[in-house]
Amino acid sequence: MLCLPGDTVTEDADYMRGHGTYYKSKVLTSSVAGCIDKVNKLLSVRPLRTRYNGEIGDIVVGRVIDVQTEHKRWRIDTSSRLDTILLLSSVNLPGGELRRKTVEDELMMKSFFKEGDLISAEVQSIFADGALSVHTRNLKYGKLGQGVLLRVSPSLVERRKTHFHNLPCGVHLILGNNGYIWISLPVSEGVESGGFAINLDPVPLADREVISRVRNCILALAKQKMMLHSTSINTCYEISQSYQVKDLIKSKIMTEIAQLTNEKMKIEELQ
Amino acid sequence: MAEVKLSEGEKCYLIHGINDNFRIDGRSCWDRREIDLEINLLPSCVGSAQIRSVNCSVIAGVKMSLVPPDPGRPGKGKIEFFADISANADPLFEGRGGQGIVVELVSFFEDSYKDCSLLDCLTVVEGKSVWCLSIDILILEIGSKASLYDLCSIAVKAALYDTRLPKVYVNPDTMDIEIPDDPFDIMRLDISQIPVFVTVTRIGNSYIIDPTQEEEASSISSLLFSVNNCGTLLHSKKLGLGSLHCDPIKELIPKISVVALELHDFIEDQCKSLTS
Amino acid sequence: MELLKIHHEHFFSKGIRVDGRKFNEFRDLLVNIDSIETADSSIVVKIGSTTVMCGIKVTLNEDVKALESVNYSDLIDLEIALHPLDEDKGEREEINSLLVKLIKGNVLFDHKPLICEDEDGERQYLTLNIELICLNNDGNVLDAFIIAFLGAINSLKFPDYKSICDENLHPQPTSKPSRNNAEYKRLNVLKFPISITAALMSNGNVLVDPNRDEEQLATGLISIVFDVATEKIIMIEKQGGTPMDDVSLLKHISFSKSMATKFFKTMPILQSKGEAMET
Amino acid sequence: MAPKLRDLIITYNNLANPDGSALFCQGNTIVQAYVFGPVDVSNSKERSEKASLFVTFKPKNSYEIRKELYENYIRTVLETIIHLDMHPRTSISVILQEMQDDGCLLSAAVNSACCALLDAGIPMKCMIASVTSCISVDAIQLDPNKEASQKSDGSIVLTFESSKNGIISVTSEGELTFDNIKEAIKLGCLASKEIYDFYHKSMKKRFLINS
Repeated sequence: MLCLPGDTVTEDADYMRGHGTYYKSKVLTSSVAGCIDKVNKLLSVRPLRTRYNGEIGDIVVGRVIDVQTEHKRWRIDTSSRLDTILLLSSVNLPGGELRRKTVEDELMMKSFFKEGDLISAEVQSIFADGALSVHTRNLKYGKLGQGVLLRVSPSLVERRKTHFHNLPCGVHLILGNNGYIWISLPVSEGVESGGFAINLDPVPLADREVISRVRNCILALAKQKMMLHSTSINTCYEISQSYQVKDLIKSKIMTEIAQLTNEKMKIEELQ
Repeated sequence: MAEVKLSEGEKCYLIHGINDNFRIDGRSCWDRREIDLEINLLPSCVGSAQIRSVNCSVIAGVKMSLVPPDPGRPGKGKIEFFADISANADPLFEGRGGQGIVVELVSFFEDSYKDCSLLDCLTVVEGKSVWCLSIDILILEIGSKASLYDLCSIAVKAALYDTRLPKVYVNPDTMDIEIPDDPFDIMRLDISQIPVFVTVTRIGNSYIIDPTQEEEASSISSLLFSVNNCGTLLHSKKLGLGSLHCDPIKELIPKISVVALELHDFIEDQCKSLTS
Repeated sequence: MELLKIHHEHFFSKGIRVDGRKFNEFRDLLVNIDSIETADSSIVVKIGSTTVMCGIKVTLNEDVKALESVNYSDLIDLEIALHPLDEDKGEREEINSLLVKLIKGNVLFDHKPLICEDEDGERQYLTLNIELICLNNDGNVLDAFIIAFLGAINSLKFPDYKSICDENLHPQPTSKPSRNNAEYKRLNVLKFPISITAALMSNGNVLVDPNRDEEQLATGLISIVFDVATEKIIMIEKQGGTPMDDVSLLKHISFSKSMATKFFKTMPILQSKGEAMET
Repeated sequence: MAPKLRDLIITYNNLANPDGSALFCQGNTIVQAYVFGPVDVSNSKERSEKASLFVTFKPKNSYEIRKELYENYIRTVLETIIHLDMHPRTSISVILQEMQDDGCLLSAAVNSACCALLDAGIPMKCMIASVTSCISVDAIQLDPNKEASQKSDGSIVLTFESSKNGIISVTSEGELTFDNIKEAIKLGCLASKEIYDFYHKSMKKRFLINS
């Protein structure tokens, strides 16, 4: 059901207040334009578009805005309301997990992550004002190498068990909860060194075509506000094969392949 | 426009791709993204056009007035350009940020239109009175700076196509000017000579057109050309700081003419189909 | 802030305000005219401890000559300053734009005496340089400014343009000619703006003439400017804050109207042509 | 006969860069609204307890004198309805670009701002609707075009909120009588309901397209 700000969500006092609602003289009222979401006793209103609302455990992709050596932290853009923080103490430095961080490391911060670098990370905690703090203390996380970044609305990426996918077509995909999506070639196991060294060898043209095709498919799905997960992206990828990669940015074809994907997925669900 | 800062990996991937003539979105170096053109949308202007491409949106509106001509150019009309980056397409533009682009854009338009044959058909009474067309360019949103020039030139040309000037009658005895009220007694402008702009951006070792924001962030610099409908270059300008070698530019020129002619045809076709 | 609020609400519950006033009561008003020798007209207005000053000087205006037609608003040059030590940029802009709208947007006086012709038949224009300065801001500056403006316009006398020209050429600030000279001109005031500002409090009370504390606690301000001669509303301004329903808004307007009329009658300086006050 | 507003057209999300955008047409008056935020803000503008709101009105010709008046009016209205306390230390910027003025520009700007905020998903207490009426000697006209408003003696802009239909802001020009205001409020009340309905309808359409 559609709600606009000021509309009553429910007068039943049993329900709990979720995102997008507030109490107006004890009546639960909507504060955004969106659909009512009910999870048990929790009522929230989900708008079509918002900035990223982080939760602990979310996987995000972000870009380093600046290095604040004096505060021993990096500021990261994750399309959240406030800039996200990555503390020096929340990263694994080359040389092992338990290494103590020294003054030299503080001075070297820029050589680990510098402005413009992309990283994948996990939300560790949320500050009182809503700012996120992330960590990269897992071999999965860290600096991202060659590839393509896409930005979509965070509401299109559902929270799932895994956000790292190796698609059958041969690309590696990180679906950040914050709507930042990273497409690259699969990284062979064991090479990840906390992600500080990146490979800058040219990527073969054939692989490029696959990456760009996946990119354009995701954009087509996002334009139609379809949820993004490995199934929908794979389905769309297959459907898109009847077109050339460069045709997939034409709005007519984008709509077409997204709709075909939608239909095909509905049929598969029924089976 | 927020300056996009790319990571080393992204930049490297992007530049290698362009060297292979395969860009991130699958285009080749000389492919343009879709352009959506609309004309005749502002009733308060005698001509208007809106153009939209990915992340970019520009509106051009034409207004007219009768003025005395410049003493040095008695038989030529006048065209004035005004540009505004509306709403600073991004908060970073707030205040003076966008001013630089606007000034550059307007001066390039002025230089390119200076000797346009269009000015000749704006004369009402030679030496006494000519039409002055004021063209307002309102930039609602910017994708990349380089493609902005191209799109603005298309918007302006389409708005001029859409422009209807009232027919003016001059009383031969008193030399008084009469403008009839009849809304159908109008004249259209001949826009064929009006130039379009083509910007080529150098990335790695190649030149591309219509760069995305990311591509522009990894470019060395851009070259801006205004080209008329014969494919002749009228005017050019270099944008950005990087230095470019002459030889490859010479090789570019025939290619630029071809791209420009395609744009000219595109505008003509679109405008015709929109009016019919 | 919280404590201040509790303190005030304690009084409100008894039907009075912290300074002992009723909700619909103005503070004491003090007016002092011609306190600045170098101005052609000046007035100091005190509402409680809010003190504002208005000075008017008439000068020759060369700039407007270039204009095709000269309007009322071209002959007014308005400058407004809240106390420099007490400058809140937002507040200043707001008051500034309201006063400009009121004074320039309405024809408050007949501006014909400001247009003269010299011997050669050429038109000469005079400009009113109006300076409104707030010396002490204890709330409700707008009402005080408007009273000061009206008072100053009312008591304004200026020589004809020739002596102004002379003065421009040979400035003689010390030898101010006596005011009884018959050659002095006056302006015919057409509209008599009186403003009533009230603060809306969170508990629903409406406080007329709020002081600074009350303004800060208020959840909204409403100002209504009446032309007391015709009893029409020249300007009604409520910017944001707690919404008012239509009934209470209308009630407040009619109340303010009677208030403004009453207010006007108690102040001869605003109605008369100023002569009565000079003695 | 119920007084009518001119035709309303709202296009949500017509631009890609901002967090929210809306193109609002009220007859031939067109305003483009952008919303950016809530985003991190520089220390000098930061407020620790709530979000800072910036409103910029961009008139078509840069020497427009009403710019500041409009910005003040719109900012105070929006400050009343946005839940600023939910996003401390951030900034929300609302930018309103006049595209075409055919009367009631201020009202259209307020309404377009409301639409863009809805689009951006910024939490608000309720919605707002602004209505302009102009008054001439014998008649009152709702939502006048430019010609009618120039001929009139005075005008009044009322902004209503949707929860109790209270009046958030009033501003007027020219001379009005008490009865004029009373009438304007009555008309405005009815018209504001029409506008809320329209917000609902247009939002519904937007949700249908996307689901």
